[in-house]
Amino acid sequence: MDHTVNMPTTAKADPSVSLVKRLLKMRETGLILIILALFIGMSFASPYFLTWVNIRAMTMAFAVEGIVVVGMTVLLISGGIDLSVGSVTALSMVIAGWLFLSGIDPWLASGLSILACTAIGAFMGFFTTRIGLHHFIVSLAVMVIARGACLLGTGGRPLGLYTLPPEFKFIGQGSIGPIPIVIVMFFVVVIAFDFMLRRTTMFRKVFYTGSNEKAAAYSGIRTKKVVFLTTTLCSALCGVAGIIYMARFGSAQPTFGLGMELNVIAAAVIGGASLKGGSGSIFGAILGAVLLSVVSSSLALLDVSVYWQDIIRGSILLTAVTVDHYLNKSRG
Amino acid sequence: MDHTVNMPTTAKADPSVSLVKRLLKMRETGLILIILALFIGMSFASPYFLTWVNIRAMTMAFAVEGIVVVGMTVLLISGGIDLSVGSVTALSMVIAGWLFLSGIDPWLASGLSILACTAIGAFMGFFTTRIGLHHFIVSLAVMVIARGACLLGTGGRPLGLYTLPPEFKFIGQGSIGPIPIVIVMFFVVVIAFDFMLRRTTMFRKVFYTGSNEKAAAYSGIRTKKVVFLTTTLCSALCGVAGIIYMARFGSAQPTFGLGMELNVIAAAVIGGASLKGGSGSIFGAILGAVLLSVVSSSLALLDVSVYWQDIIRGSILLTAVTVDHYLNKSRG
Amino acid sequence: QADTLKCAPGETYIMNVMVSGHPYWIPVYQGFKQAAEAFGCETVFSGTPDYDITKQIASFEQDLVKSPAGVLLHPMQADPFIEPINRAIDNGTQVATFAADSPNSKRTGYVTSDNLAEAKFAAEEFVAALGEEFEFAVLENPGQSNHDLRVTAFLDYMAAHYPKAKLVGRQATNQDSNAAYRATASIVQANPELDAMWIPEAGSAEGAVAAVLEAKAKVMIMHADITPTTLEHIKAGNIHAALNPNQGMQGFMGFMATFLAAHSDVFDPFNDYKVSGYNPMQIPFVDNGFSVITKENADSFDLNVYMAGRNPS
Amino acid sequence: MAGDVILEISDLSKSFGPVRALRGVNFELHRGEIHALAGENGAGKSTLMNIIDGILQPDRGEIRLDGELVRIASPAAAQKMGIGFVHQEIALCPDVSVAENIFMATTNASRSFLMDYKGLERRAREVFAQLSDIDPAVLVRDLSISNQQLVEIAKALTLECRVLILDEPTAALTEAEAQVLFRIMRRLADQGISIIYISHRMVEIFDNCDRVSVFRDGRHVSTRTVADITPGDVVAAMVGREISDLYPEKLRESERSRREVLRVENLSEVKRFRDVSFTLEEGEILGIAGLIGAGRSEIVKGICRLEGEVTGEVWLQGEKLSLRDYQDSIEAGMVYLSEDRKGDGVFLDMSITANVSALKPEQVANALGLIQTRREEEQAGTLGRKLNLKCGRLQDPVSSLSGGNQQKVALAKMLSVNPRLIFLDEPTRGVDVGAKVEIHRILRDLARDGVGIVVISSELPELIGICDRVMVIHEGRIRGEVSGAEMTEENIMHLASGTTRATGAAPQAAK
Ligand SMILES: Nc1ncnc2c1ncn2[C@@H]1O[C@H](COP(=O)(O)OP(=O)(O)OP(=O)(O)O)[C@@H](O)[C@H]1O
Ligand SMILES: Nc1ncnc2c1ncn2[C@@H]1O[C@H](COP(=O)(O)OP(=O)(O)OP(=O)(O)O)[C@@H](O)[C@H]1O
Ligand SMILES: [Mg+2]
Ligand SMILES: [Mg+2]
Repeated sequence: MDHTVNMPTTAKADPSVSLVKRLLKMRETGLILIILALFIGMSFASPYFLTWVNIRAMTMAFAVEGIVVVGMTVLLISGGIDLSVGSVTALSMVIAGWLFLSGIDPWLASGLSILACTAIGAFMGFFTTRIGLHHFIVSLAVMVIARGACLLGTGGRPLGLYTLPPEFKFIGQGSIGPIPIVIVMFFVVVIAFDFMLRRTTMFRKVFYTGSNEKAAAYSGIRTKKVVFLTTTLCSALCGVAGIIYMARFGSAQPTFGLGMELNVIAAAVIGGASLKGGSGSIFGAILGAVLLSVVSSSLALLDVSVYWQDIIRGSILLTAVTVDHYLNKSRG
Repeated sequence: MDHTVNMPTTAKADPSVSLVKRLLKMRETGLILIILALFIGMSFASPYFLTWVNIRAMTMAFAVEGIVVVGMTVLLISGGIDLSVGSVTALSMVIAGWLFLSGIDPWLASGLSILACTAIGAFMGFFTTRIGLHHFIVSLAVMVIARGACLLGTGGRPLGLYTLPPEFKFIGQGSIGPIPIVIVMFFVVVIAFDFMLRRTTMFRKVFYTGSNEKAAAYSGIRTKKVVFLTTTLCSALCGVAGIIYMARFGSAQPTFGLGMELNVIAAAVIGGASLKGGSGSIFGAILGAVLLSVVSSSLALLDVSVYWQDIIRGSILLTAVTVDHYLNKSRG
Repeated sequence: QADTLKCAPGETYIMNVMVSGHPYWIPVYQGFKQAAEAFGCETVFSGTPDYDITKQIASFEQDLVKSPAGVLLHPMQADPFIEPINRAIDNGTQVATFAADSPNSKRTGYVTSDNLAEAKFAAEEFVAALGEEFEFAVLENPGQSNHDLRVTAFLDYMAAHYPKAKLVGRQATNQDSNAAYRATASIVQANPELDAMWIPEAGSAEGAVAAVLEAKAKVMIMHADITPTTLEHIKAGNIHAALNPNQGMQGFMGFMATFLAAHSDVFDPFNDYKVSGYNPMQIPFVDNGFSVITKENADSFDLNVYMAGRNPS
Repeated sequence: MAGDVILEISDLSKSFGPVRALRGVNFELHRGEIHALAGENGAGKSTLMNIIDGILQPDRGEIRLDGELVRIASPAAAQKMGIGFVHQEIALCPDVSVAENIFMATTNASRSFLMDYKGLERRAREVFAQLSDIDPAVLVRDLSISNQQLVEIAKALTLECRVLILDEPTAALTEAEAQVLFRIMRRLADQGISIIYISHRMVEIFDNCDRVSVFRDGRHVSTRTVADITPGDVVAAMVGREISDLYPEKLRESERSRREVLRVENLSEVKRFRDVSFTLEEGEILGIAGLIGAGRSEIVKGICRLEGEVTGEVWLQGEKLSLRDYQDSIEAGMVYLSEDRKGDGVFLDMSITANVSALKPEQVANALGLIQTRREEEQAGTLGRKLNLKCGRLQDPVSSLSGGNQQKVALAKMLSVNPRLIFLDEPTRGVDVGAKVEIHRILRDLARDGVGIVVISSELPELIGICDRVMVIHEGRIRGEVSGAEMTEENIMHLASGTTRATGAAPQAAK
């Protein structure tokens, strides 16, 4: 052959150059730049923006939901979707709260509640993988049922859990040094899942399944099992989120999480997850959640009139995804 | 070849048999049976169920939303989705109401408002087809923006349009003989679109595009144009629905239609539309809407406890789609 | 500026709510502002446009970043706000609540409508018109505490005082007029003898009236809160009356509670509060009262008329 | 062969990022000729065709149609200019009937408001009368991949065009269907339609085409009249060297070990096949032949428990298997290379490395189950070089590869797990001659090493060339078996079409 090399030799260039290059090549770089731009703009617009208290408040606003975002992202990658996340999170609070009020140890109550949420996920997994219904419709039905269960379990009134022992409330309200436990837990979950999703064979199968379910089955992957597990995982993480919310708020609210599903899915999609399955990353999804949350927080901080807030929020969202799209394109 | 006939002979049997057979083969038959079963059950459970007044009321409860379902179904078939339907419907009321209150003729105001909604659809179509963003995220942004515009246009306060002229209110409140105009309009829209979607060359392209955009493009279909038009159509029909609601309720509510999107998409999906595009029918989607609505109305008629209603509603939904799924399978 | 009831320059009071685009807050904020102006104080309207507690807490905490003198807060839920409210007060920002409370927190005052009184008034009004024996229905909005209270208090009162009246329908419609239409239509179908309906908010009332008118039923409707449409229905006689909390009073007294807490050094009461480290300006409960809107006085309740020429923010 | 030029391409270039797919290509198409294009995988053939059809835009260069400079903006524009294209990758609407798929372009161009379903079906039947017996009313999603290929061809034949492009249309067709296609092509050419025909099968080119152009690495190498050259010349021009032996040496009688690798007994499936029994010995390569839809794929998928409710017994190396699903089959060392590479062979959106490792990602992971990127790249690199894979970077998605190279990725995936038995369904589909020889050699080496090899192929010369024995399927049953000197195209065709008595294997009981 005179001019073409058929097989590329693996690039082993100067490591420092390659790090910058690798950063530029990452799907998430566009989002990071957009968020940075927003931060810089905001720190000029408001002297309070870059204070620790504000950053803490902004982080607290999406940290627990971020755990749900992780579950949703994994599920989306496998080709599913879950509309019930808001209801199931609320149900987790309600079950644990109710058990606690009936005299059960709060830690045990929480464990049982997470178990119950996991069972709900398995239930949805059963309907989608064994019976073959679409995730959308199954999770919609479960969303309604779980909300009903919340109402039934509380009579529609929030359960006051003021009496939760302080060591339990600590997981929701405590801090390690200046950093709230909630934020620590959030980072642990995010980093763990991001790592697993990128590196482990187990989670690689999630990508295969979502990318082309048939080809995955033809590669010997038990695709139904994979989807079953991701569906279950998503609900289990909702359960965990519900418990953290309960510890944080010291109450269980039957109406909690209304409309959460759209927010969570939007975060994942902004972060590069495809609704068709097969692509997405935890890191990206969390950046999506950060973007959404920072925009809302910024508008609140700047005292923008409520009547303008939604318009501005929607426009920033649209602009951000458009810019991100072009950044990715030019990179590609 | 000696022994096999190459050409399959089309079954040209006794026409009456074939009608029954064709009915049994239709995608929608399962749903019809389920709805029939519900009707029969309900007519035993409540003596009021099968009264004309009740049926009229039940039909009124989904007729206007049914028009939005039509638009959503066409959009889903083309491979899109629209989360902004609720906001855009509300915005249609708000724009028309606001124009009317500023002294413009209500018919003209309605026309302008529908035009504005169509423009919103075109805006979304632009972002999805020209820029290449996903429908989900674009329509989510527009959902937020349109809701913001509703707030801005009304200051968050519902507009009282009690002074609308009676001939205008007639389209929302009047009847032709015993049949309300709203129901007549609903049937006209549904039948017209069902027919067009099944029979016209124009709408077949929607199926081709949704089924395999690449294949459709290779056949010379301007797939982007098709998706652009279906996106626009859906918003335009939201505009129409908003006007009818306005005439019916005599007010414009900025918070109208919260959560409508899930209901509407659910109706279409229950009726056989695929979220992946390429399949679905108006008739089926309307049956889906009927199912959802009749279940709600029945629970109210039976005065089921609020705390149980959601649980029962979700369970019936899940059961219905499961039964429908098996009916279709056994048919297949 | 001790010992004076005047704001220092730049002294700011914030009113923080959830679903901040809701028109209910508008007259409340007007009252809040009017009181503030009288004392030379600045005001800010803040909160979250969403029905989302985490977002409201974030917005409340962001308010605190600006170290305002006080916050008049409508806490979406009671207990989740305990910790943020206490932290605010520890950091020198006074907090009073309105329309919903966080009783276990260190907030110094609470201004609200007496939902029990509203419910009692509605019940007596029905009985006055219909006698003790009639059929009635309610629409409700489970999970929304003040709406819940309006309904449960009404039902309890009826059961306790007028056991011969019969509850025939109880449906959740969640402020959605189309859902209210559907539910009311069904209730009216199932109960041709229905005489009365009590609805805890106006959105559902709009749908309910449409259904009742369509069915040509004779139902006496009363609801709480007001919208232009229900106002017109009141004028037209389709709705008997509406009970509307005195929102302006709520805002005005809310400001007073917050402001006084911030200027509590003018006050040295005969108790242990000061020595025990409490703010002496404790106002456990202020009733802002409610108005009954009927055909006669309806014209004074047009919010658009009221707001003409006023700045909403 | 008329002399006038209908399509003229000059100095055309196209790059995808760093990959230069076309570099200054010149090409002329005459009126009424059948012009073959040959070239290695990734030489740029499909890219050129995609440009002519308006799917891609060239970076540089000119296209003249009837001497006039044109810009072809989209497939719709190409269609207006009279260019028809059968794609290498099947592109049909699965949710729509065969008839509607065939006439999609017609429907699109039609001015009539209403659909004429009856008319479409009637006309579809007319088209199929000469091609196959597919029912035009069924949905495309219910067709096997080869039948879908036929629908693609039928689609092109209905186009009213002046230039017809066929990009490897016969890759999954058997001889019989291919012959029908060639007859139709010749008739069209006689009517003055110009045809560009892309194929890796030399026989087809030399039997049916007028001229042949060879491409290499994005360049046009030569255009010659078929009569003036030999297949050897074309192959040499393509790969840049002589290829002497197309097929590796077969198993000598003395090398037979008579050890059984696979034994299948009374395998049946409710609808697709019945009473299939056969054995495979160590060292031999077994072929399976049959017409389209005979059930070849179904049988081997049944053995691996990929599809269907199968009854019967399977022994692998003397051990009776009780498989629940395909996962078990892989565990047992039995893998299946799918015939539908786009549908279930590769993950188009995922990287080449991830595709190659998909069967057993554990192989490139450490003890903790963490995938080692380096090992994954090594694996893909080694197998890629072995199969002569042409790609940009190993991290590129498979969708950026040419058709033949995608096939090589699918094959690499199978080889990655060192199986004990491989079923290969159309293994060299769309693969160029050079790589084909390489693949055949690999298969033979594997067989020698004791790996069981079963090949399904629609290309009879290939089957005869590499197999020691060929089993012929007709309507879901083993119709017969040929080996040694009996293994001729004629004998196989007779068995496959059911016109000869069974030979070799026991005659099947008539039902
Ligand atoms: N969308 C794309 N993105 C990146 N590279 C591409 C893309 N399409 C084609 N290529 C590259 O262009 C080159 C030419 O590909 P092309 O499909 O034209 O080959 P071909 O001659 O048709 O091969 P085959 O015989 O395998 O079909 C290949 O190296 C391929 O990897
Ligand atoms: N996905 C499918 N759905 C329905 N029928 C199918 C499907 N796949 C194959 N068939 C049918 O099953 C029968 C056997 O198909 P199979 O694919 O095994 O045949 P084959 O001999 O491999 O031929 P080829 O692969 O060349 O079509 C055919 O009649 C075919 O039409
Ligand atoms: Mg090619
Ligand atoms: Mg096959």
